[in-house]
Amino acid sequence: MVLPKIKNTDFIFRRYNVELEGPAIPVEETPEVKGALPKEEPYKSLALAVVKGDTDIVLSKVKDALKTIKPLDIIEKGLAKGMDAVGALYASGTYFLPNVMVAADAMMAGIAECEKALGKATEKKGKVVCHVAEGDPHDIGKNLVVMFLRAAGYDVIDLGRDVPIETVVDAVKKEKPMWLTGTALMTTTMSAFPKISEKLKSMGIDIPFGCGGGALSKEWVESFDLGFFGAKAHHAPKLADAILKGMGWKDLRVKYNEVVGEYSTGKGW
Amino acid sequence: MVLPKIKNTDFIFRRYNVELEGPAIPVEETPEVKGALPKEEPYKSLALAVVKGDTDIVLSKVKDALKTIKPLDIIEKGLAKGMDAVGALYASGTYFLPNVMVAADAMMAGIAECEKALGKATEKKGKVVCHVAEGDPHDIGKNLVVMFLRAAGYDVIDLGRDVPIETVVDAVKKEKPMWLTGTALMTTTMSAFPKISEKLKSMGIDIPFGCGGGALSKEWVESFDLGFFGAKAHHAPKLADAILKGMGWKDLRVKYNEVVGEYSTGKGW
Amino acid sequence: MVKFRYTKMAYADPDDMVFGHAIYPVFCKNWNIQFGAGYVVPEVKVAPRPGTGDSLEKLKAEHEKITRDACDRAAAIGIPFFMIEQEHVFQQTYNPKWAGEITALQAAIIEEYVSKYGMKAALRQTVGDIRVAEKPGGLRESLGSEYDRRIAETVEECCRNGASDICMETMGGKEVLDYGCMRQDIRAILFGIGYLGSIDMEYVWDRNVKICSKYSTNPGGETNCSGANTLMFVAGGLTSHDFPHTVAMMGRAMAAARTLVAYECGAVGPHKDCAYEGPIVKAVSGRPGAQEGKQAVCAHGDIMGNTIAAVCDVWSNESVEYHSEFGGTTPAVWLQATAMEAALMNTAIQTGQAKILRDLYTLTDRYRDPQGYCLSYDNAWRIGKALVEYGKDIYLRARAAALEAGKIMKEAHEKREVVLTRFELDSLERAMAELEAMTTETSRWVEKCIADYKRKVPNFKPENYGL
Amino acid sequence: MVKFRYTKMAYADPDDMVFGHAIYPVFCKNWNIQFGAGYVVPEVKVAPRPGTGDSLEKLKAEHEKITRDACDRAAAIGIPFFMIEQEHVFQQTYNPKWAGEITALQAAIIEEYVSKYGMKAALRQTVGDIRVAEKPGGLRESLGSEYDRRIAETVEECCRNGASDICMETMGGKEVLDYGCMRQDIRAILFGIGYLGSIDMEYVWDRNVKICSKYSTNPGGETNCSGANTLMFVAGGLTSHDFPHTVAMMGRAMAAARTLVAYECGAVGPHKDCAYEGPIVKAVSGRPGAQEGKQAVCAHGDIMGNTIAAVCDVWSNESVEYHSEFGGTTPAVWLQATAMEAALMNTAIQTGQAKILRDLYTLTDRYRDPQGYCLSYDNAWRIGKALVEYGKDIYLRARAAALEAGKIMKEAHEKREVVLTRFELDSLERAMAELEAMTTETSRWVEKCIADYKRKVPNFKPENYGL
Ligand code: B12
Ligand code: B12
Repeated sequence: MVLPKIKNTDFIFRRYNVELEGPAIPVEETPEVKGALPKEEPYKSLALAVVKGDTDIVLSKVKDALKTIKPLDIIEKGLAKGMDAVGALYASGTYFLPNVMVAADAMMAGIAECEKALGKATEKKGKVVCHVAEGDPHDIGKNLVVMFLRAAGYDVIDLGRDVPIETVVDAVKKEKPMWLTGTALMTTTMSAFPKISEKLKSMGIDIPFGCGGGALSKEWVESFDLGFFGAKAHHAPKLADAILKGMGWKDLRVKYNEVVGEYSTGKGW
Repeated sequence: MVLPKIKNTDFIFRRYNVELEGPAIPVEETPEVKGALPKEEPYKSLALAVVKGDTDIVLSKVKDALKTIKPLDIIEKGLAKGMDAVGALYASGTYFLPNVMVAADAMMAGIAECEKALGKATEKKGKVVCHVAEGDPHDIGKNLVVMFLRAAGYDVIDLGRDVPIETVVDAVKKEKPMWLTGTALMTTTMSAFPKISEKLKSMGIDIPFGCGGGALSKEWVESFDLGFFGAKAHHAPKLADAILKGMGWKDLRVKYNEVVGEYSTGKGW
Repeated sequence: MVKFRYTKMAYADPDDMVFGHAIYPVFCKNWNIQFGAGYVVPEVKVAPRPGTGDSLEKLKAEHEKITRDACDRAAAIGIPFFMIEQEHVFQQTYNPKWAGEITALQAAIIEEYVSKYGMKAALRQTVGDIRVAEKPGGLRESLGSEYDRRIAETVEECCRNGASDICMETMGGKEVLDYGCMRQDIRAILFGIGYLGSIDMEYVWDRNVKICSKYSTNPGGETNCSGANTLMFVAGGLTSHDFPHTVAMMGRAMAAARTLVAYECGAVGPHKDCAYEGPIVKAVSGRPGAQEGKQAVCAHGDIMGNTIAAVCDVWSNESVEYHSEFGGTTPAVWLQATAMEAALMNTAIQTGQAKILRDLYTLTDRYRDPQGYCLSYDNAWRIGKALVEYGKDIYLRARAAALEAGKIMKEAHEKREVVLTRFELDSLERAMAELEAMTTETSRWVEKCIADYKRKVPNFKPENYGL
Repeated sequence: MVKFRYTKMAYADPDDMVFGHAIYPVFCKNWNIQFGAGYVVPEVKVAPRPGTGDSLEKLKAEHEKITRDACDRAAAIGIPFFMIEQEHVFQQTYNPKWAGEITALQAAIIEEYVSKYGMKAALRQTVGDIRVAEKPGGLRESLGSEYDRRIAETVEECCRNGASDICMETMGGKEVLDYGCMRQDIRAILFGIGYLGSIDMEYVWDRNVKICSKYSTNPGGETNCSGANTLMFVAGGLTSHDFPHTVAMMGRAMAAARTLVAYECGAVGPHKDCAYEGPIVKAVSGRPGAQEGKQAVCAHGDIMGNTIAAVCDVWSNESVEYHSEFGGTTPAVWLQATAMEAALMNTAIQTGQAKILRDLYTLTDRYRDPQGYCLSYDNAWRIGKALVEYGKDIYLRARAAALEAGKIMKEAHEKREVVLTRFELDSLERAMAELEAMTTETSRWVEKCIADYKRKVPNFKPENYGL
């Protein structure tokens, strides 16, 4: 370095994250967790293990609980509450994506254990088909959508990436999902979406088609029927809930911010 | 300046204009002028006076010529030929805009003199209505279009700037021009054009509507009927000639580059 | 009325001029920001999309996006201070109520971010000059101009609803300038910019300053967009063939004489970003200025985009339409662009290297084009110096500035520092000769101009200027 | 096969590194341009619009516009040299004939301008890595991958039709990296980027170098877009909550180990612009590199956009979609943006101030974020130094690079130069501890990774890597 130290960096940048994110407090003591966690045991410990994303503890606690409690209760009153808390922690900025991811993994492991005891899969809230457009290898956004939906109790058919139009349409025909999502990050792959919409319409299928990904814009997605723009992956559960309650793609175009509870352009980063 | 001289500016920029624009030669000796100028007098001198943009000489030569020659011949065989040469000089980059402008002024003065002798206005090639969109004060582009068209022998109704939609539509109804042009430089004023197009269509008027100006793009202009995108003001005469020959707005959308003889996005500067 | 005329240079030595510092820094009533106080403030400006001017609701929604996206990005990359400028579209100025509501909305969003993150910020409202010379009432309220009346009301609405400062790009003299621009008529250019422009500035800014003072809103300043920018724009790039860059530069020099009038009426700066005459104005006035260049490529081509940064206090993107890019929406993208450059300048200040970076900026485009050469701060200072010699006379000072610019360009050519093309040189010499031949008796010159241009320019109405 | 492994630093002293200069400059077969030879070359990259991939005709028309608009602007503002990069869309790489025709068209347009104006130019073709691990044949032609076969053909078509150089952004290890990215699993990240990535690089680049040499086309180089950029992108801005910037930086350090493999196979540089690992790679290899930052805001947010310019040889806008702005179409606008910055750097070189400007760039974002801190050339050099100590082992060298980056960040935090958030610090410490705890016996480590990730990552197929 030929240059001297900087006298005052405040005139160059400010690390707002450092300024905002106060001291570390244990997650148990955050208002989000306090608000969402069940009071009684073993639900409380079960939920907390999910919050902490500790699969081993979740598994051992679930096995323990299964001796006395119904599998569905374990899921609904325990594991799911933990995941609710995780959602709140993510929304408030206390939790970060990987925390959510490992919590979801832990919860899924717990649910699988319960399902083993039940002898069958638990009932999911609804079915969603997710995919990345043909020719497009960018699947992180889609993977996040899938993860958030699964964590929220939805049954997700993940078609993967680089998925031909026909495959998507066939899956919708066969699976009859309540919602179809598409992700595209390239200007040259996104054109698959209006084509999918056309095919579905011609088959008389009127399903909300949530489209997201770097290359897309709200305006563009709204240029074809069925389409509504998805800004952030963590919006997916709220969107799914709204669809479950009967909202259609036309409503979602207008009420998006209301439904997801925040403003986001879904552009950049 | 605390810094020293630059060793070699070739690594920073290059003045391509200086590198390209060779030594000054008198316009008379350029191939453009040699090619376009009439051989006989007084046409040759008349044309050359236009090329040089000298209104006084043009006027005196026209007055002189009118003693022996028919006004229309003076215009067609003399003044207009000079303007042809000017067009060629501009196209080849020898002439600059102000040269064209003063040449056009000179020619117009000459024509006015001839018309005085004729006792009436000369017949024009065709009628064009030009305007700048409502709320938009940017009129230089439009003024250039008007100038180029007039210099090329068209009758131009110049509605000015900040022109309400109704005024434009009424003018088209009343004047029955072969062509309508619109200029808009602001994103918020350009929306007048599709509205004008709608009104004209609803009245059964199918006229090419050439739209140009900083804010517009080819794609946008082609999103409404009648519209075709105008890239550069000096394209106007060639476009008018094409319209005169029967080209409609649909053809002009496709054959624009062919008609004007160059590639231009019409964006920037 | 002007409160004074500039007859002395604020900077005794051009070398004292440097970005981020002005002799008279400016403080804003809200959000704790200062201009010219030792740091360069990045600015972002975004135009609403087509169709959004159709209703107040649409226009508000658009401005909400613009403001929020910019603030969001400021937080995301740690921008310590910034200015959002909103250049009014026609509908906004035409409907004072719209302007007020939109200003209030933007101010509320900025307030939300400031209180969360503690950044410094400013909200500039640039009211549109919607007056049209040829319409009833022309430029003056007193002549019955409905447009002018609304402008004044809009200025007031913006002040009342939270604007940090008010700017304008007035149109006075534009009709004559346009004529001169198309015909390369240097006298028309001088009359349009230097004389009519300055008269109209006085009319508009005297009023603006009065309105602003009622609300402690800063009267910012001007730009000669309608004159010098039009010339620069028509002059275009090196390969353009529409107007000589040398004469465009002479117009630019005249523009400095005109832009100063806002300050002479009591405006405090920073003047508007598109005032490329800024370095001259700063040399004379010592007031902070906004500039645009390298990071305003979205808005227009520019062949002095580094040079013009040398002595700026606000660094702007000029203007971009609201839309999405891979990297975010345009308010985010372009605030980031200007903020990154401002950060570089602020680093130079904090490490004591400001003058080195200033000179690097300057040298980068200094020899690329005669305009950059003249607007290099040292030459800009010279033009300012020539101007203040005749500071009390709006005609003579504009003429002196133009002549000095011409002299600088000729010297550059002779020294082979900026080799001119035949067209550039011929035009320059012709313009110089014409300027030199003009009478120095102002009243005689003005009379002649009025008589001539009344005939040649249909829209020119002397009464618009109280003449 | 790699031809050698880096076990020594090309630069003995980090202070010798500066933009525009590389120890091994690169010459291009066409249009007289050089990289790293004493000047910084601006680059522009524009993506075709939606729908234009539908047919070869449409795609050609789009590329004609992109190329012509860029060349036009170069002439208009006097850009002395530039590179146009075309990143293939799926259709282009998938159809080798398309790639060939488009390359030929672009080369012809550049030729037209070069012969008119005499500028220096280059045409980079970045072939898309369209391989998909989970599809038949996976990553390898030998396993029956149709996609891989087409990639090789496309590389050849581009060489044959006039590309100055060939680049790629290969995907090897991506499936495991993605898993690691989502769960912040540092071992998966190391295995994905450092190990699998490096193996796949060798496969691809050995072939690329052979094809290129047939046509005297330069094999350029790589970027770890699929790994380190994904991490950086998901990590986002200061206010993002998706991935710790500290761990993203450790991934970036590993990426250097991987990106070097292209050179070890015979590529010559400049590597691709989005390789933010560039300063490390340059310190080790001495080869020129492309970078993007402050003028790539169109493509993505960036919190080290100045710092990353410090030692670049090519300066890029990353990528923008073709569309119009007020200032021109995007190829014109963004070439101008990068060219103006490159001109500033070249001015610094010509005036002997290159190191000052380098340090100003560096300091601007050095303390803004741990990533910028580590990629400051002096720290980047340190990471390189740690890397070459284990240069012969692709696992150990990537691990060493990551550990050194971790160490640098901890020091920064302790010195209060970059104060970390709890999340950043916790994550960093956890990752460091995990890395330190790993066995240094490569084969044992690899075995364990294979076993684990085969189970956890459905798409991970060891045979794709010859494992
Ligand atoms: C000069 C200028 C002005 C001057 C105009 C002077 C005049 N006589 O026209 C003045 C100062 C008046 C002005 C004012 C304003 N301006 Co203004 N202005 C410009 C500038 C710098 C150059 C425009 C110009 O003259 N170009 C040169 C001419 C020749 O180009 P042109 O008209 O486009 O014509 C060319 C082609 O388009 C073509 N063409 C045009 N029409 C046609 C038709 C046909 C048939 C054909 C074939 C070709 C063709 O021919 C020409 C080339 O050969 C632009 C910058 C830019 N990037 O465009 C901003 C710009 C247009 N202005 C802008 C703004 C915001 C304003 C203001 C609103 C600012 C304010 N708030 O005060 C005000 C207007 C106030 C109001 N009334 O509402 C913005 C518009 C943003 C938006 N929302 O879309 C721009 C884009 C600047 C920016 N980047 O912010 N401006
Ligand atoms: C990482 C990356 C890659 C990685 C992808 C790894 C992976 N596993 O996905 C790799 C290296 C593989 C890659 C490759 C390429 N890439 Co890439 N890549 C990127 C980058 C840097 C980040 C993308 C990313 O992961 N973002 C993070 C995720 C989380 O965002 P996301 O998917 O958009 O999802 C978010 C939202 O959109 C939303 N969302 C998404 N879907 C949905 C759906 C619903 C319902 C909802 C509610 C929300 C939602 O949720 C997420 C946020 O919470 C971008 C840059 C950019 N600006 O986007 C370029 C980018 C997308 N890539 C680009 C290019 C060109 C390529 C290549 C073609 C380059 C080449 N020639 O080699 C290749 C592809 C080759 C091929 N097969 O054709 C260009 C695309 C340009 C264009 N034409 O449009 C970009 C824009 C970069 C640029 N500026 O040039 N790339």
